[in-house]
Amino acid sequence: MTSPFIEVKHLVYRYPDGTLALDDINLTIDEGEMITFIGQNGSGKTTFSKCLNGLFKPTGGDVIVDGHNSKTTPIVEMVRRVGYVFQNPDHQLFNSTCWDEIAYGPRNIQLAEEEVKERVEEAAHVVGLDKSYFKEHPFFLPKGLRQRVAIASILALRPRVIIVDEPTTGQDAQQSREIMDFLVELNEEHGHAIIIITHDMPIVARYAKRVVALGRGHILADGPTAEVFSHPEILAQTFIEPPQITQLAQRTQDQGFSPGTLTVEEMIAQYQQLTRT
Amino acid sequence: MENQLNQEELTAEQIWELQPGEKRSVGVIHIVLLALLIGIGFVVGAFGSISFPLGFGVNFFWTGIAVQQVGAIWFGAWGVLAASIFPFFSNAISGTPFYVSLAYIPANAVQAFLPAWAFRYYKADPRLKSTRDYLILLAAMIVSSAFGALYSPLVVLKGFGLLTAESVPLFIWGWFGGNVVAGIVFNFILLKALSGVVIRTPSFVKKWWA
Amino acid sequence: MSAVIEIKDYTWRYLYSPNPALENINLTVHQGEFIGIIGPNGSGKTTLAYSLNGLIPGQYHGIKQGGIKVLGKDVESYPTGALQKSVGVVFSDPEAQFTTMTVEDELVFGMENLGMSIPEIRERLEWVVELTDLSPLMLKPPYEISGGQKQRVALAAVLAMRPPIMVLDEPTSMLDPISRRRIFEVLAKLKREQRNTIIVIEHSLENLVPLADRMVLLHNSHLLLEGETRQFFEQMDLLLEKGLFPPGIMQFFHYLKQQGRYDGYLPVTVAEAAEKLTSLLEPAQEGKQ
Amino acid sequence: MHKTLLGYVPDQSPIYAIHPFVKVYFLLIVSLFPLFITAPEWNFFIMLFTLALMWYSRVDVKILRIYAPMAISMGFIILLSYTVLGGVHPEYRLLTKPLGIPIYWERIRDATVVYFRILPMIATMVFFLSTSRERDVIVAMRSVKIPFVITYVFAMALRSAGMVLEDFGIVRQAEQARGFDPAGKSLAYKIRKYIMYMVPLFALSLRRTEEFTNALIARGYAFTGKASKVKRADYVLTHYTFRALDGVLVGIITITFIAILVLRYGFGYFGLDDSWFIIWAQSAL
Repeated sequence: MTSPFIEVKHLVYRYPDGTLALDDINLTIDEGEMITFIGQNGSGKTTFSKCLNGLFKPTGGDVIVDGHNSKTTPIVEMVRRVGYVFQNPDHQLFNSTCWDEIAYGPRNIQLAEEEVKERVEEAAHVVGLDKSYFKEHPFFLPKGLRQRVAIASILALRPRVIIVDEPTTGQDAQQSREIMDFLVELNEEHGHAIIIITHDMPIVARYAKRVVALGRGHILADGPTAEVFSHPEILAQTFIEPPQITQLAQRTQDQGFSPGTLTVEEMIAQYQQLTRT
Repeated sequence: MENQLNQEELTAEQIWELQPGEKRSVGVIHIVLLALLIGIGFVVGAFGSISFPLGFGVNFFWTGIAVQQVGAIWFGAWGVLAASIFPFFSNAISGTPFYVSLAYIPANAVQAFLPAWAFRYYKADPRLKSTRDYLILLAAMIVSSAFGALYSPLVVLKGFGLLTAESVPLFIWGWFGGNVVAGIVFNFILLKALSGVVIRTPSFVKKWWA
Repeated sequence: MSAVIEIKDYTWRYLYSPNPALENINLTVHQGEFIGIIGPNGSGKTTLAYSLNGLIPGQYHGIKQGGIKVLGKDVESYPTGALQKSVGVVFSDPEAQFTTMTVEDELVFGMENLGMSIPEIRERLEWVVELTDLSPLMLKPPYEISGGQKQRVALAAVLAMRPPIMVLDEPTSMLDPISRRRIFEVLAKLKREQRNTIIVIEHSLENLVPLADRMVLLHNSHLLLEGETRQFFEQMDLLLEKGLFPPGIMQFFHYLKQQGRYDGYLPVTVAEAAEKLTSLLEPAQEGKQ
Repeated sequence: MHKTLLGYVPDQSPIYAIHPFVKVYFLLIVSLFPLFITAPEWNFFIMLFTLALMWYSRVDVKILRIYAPMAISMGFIILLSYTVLGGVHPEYRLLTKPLGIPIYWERIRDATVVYFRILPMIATMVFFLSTSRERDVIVAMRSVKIPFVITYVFAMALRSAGMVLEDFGIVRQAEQARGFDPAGKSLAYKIRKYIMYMVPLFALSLRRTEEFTNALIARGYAFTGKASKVKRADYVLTHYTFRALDGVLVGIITITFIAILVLRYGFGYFGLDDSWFIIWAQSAL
């Protein structure tokens, strides 16, 4: 049996000012997984993600990615394996054209210009960024597109794992679904493992396969979405409550609904089942 | 500021001239701008002062110049004000005594004022569209930094007895070079990258105050 | 009930922009109403919020037609700083609204701008801190507290000015579900106890819907739909078509209605929905036995 | 330790009982002392006094570690300026001539004087930065009735500096996350790093101006017109009282300053000629 792609063992992380952010985290992530990290503001989701790609070095314990321990591996090596898309695209757009922006990563890892070109075109294609934007300044683009450029710029490094921090904050329902559909496509058709950090429970219910709930530096729950959402008392510890449709199903368990109901469609299907005569 | 892809191009003249019916007045936004410029200058300037120090707030490569000159080109007198004030903070962090910073004010003000004046007077395009724009910027940078470089070591450092007459040239060249080189590196990039957006925002200052 | 906001044939186009951000809007809001405004990004929601407290046309250049009256007076006829006493706006990004070094200064800032005296300020400070549960944070820098606390501070800072009309533009966009619910609990309290007129712009409808008396849908700069909350959601198909997703429980009951299995109002809270669903199923299950 | 923009200040300190105005007054006036004092031992005493105050205020002495290299490099530059770059002066007393560079007594003396003048000025600055929160400066400014807009710009500038610093940290991480690795690279490569920071930092600040402005207006702040003339309650001042002790301290600082001026210009004290340190050094070298 092959070992998991990312292995986190007894990870402890303290901020430079001494605050304990992560306390004894153990987790494994396989290639091609689709995971969401949930938890209240300040629960350690972002810090944990930054430990996964080596931006933060563990204070204790180990993060091993594809056989490389983040403590001893240079960050350049780490980011080639685990890409991290920051929440605010404005923090990560440094260049004056979209082309340079996407090419920035591959150039940093000193690829030949031909290879850089190939990767830029591929990444732009995957995120659906039209060639006509290549010469535009990323700062001029609307937020949705800036986010796509940011994702493309990470894709160009061809990491096996991509972490996306709060991709749906500030987006409307339609835009959120478009972004999520796109991430699912990356996961299913291109085989990247995707980790999504989010507060948006209807989105989690609809898209997540595995949910990791973090609270006060610990993993409170880890499992399939329906299972994690079946324990509202655990989620409440980290200020999460399941979407209303799940809450409705939980309150009507006696009538035969499953506490792990995630979407309206599932609710309807169960209703049909229950009322079939 | 969001979607500005399909808009007609402004000419350099239009950028600086008031359009018919255009009303501009000083408002809260300028106060905010002033504060933000001081804030960014504080950080960026301190960064330069700590990274490449020559002493007494003089550096081989002073990143703060970009905030001074680009800030004043975009935001007129507010940029000049910010440029005069923020070195206080950034120098303090790098250990420059209070009264030395106070005495630097004229040098910092001129360094910010001159490029801003040149762009307005010669109607140069802040997006740097032509060779002329580049030349005007470069000339303004050189002249203003030369003033700063001469004034500060001679008047301030000599005045405080920090330097001997013979070592003044080193500090003059240090100040001058530190500003011009950093200016060349940053001013061009910032103006080229962001002017197109800035001139369309309500914060852009056409005259001196609004 | 008297009208506190009257929007008549209102159109606004930003300078440098080819299309109007709002076109031909007509809307009247009455004293004490709680209004929810929904719509996709770019539909003009934020422009509407700006138009209500004078940021438009004060801060932005553009072309305006029609007019907006607040408390019977045209917004443009208010002198600088006066309209803000009547209309308080809370923006979505709390970080970008903090302008001071401590939570306390943040809450006091607006009251000082209104020229209030120290005893008045002290009294209101106590009230608002109690209401929003901020007392342990008073001396902390507002940008170092958690996201939920930040958004409560942003709300409290405007509440302290006691504007009779409150406009909240995505006040919970960055929050976890329970912090989000708490913000809405504060709004519910205001609605109950203070009789404020409250207008909330939100993407996330689950908390908004139980509180709103009336809902408004903006789409492509137009007011597309408006109505009493439960009636508004009867137009489920239109909402879904426009890319808005009403709360799951409403969608579920809408389905039941379509199937002819239910014929009441759409429930707005989980408790209400659970009760209705139980009573719907009980006879069915009895029938099975 | 309590983090401020300017570093860490102690959680508890006897200095917090003192009105913020006194701290600012101390910085402004005591920084002036060395300008009127030539004798190094007196300036050295002022520095020691300030450091003692820091110790008394329970400042973590680790703060000095940040400033020590700065103070040392400054001393080195002054020494260099006065010796190697000092030129040829046959009229001075030659001490030694390593590698053909003349080192004169007068130059060493002047360098020492200047250096000991700078040290207490730095010390007062460090003392101030390590015992004052941002709010102290604002309270000090408001309590002497400095116009609100100036106080406010100052406060907001500090606030925005904090935001820029935070952005700066994230931008740096974003750069690393894209495989940027300055280790062992050329200077040009490192300078590129600075360029890369600048654009997002500016862009973020510009985006924020609009939001900040809207928030200020929404809180009823006006810079022009009738609403700007409103009388402000200055609520923050109710947390501070100017006590008798504060008055005494201001008095002591003022009297000391006047005394220094009188002693210096009326009686010729603190000069070079009667500095025992200089006399001792002259005979020793």
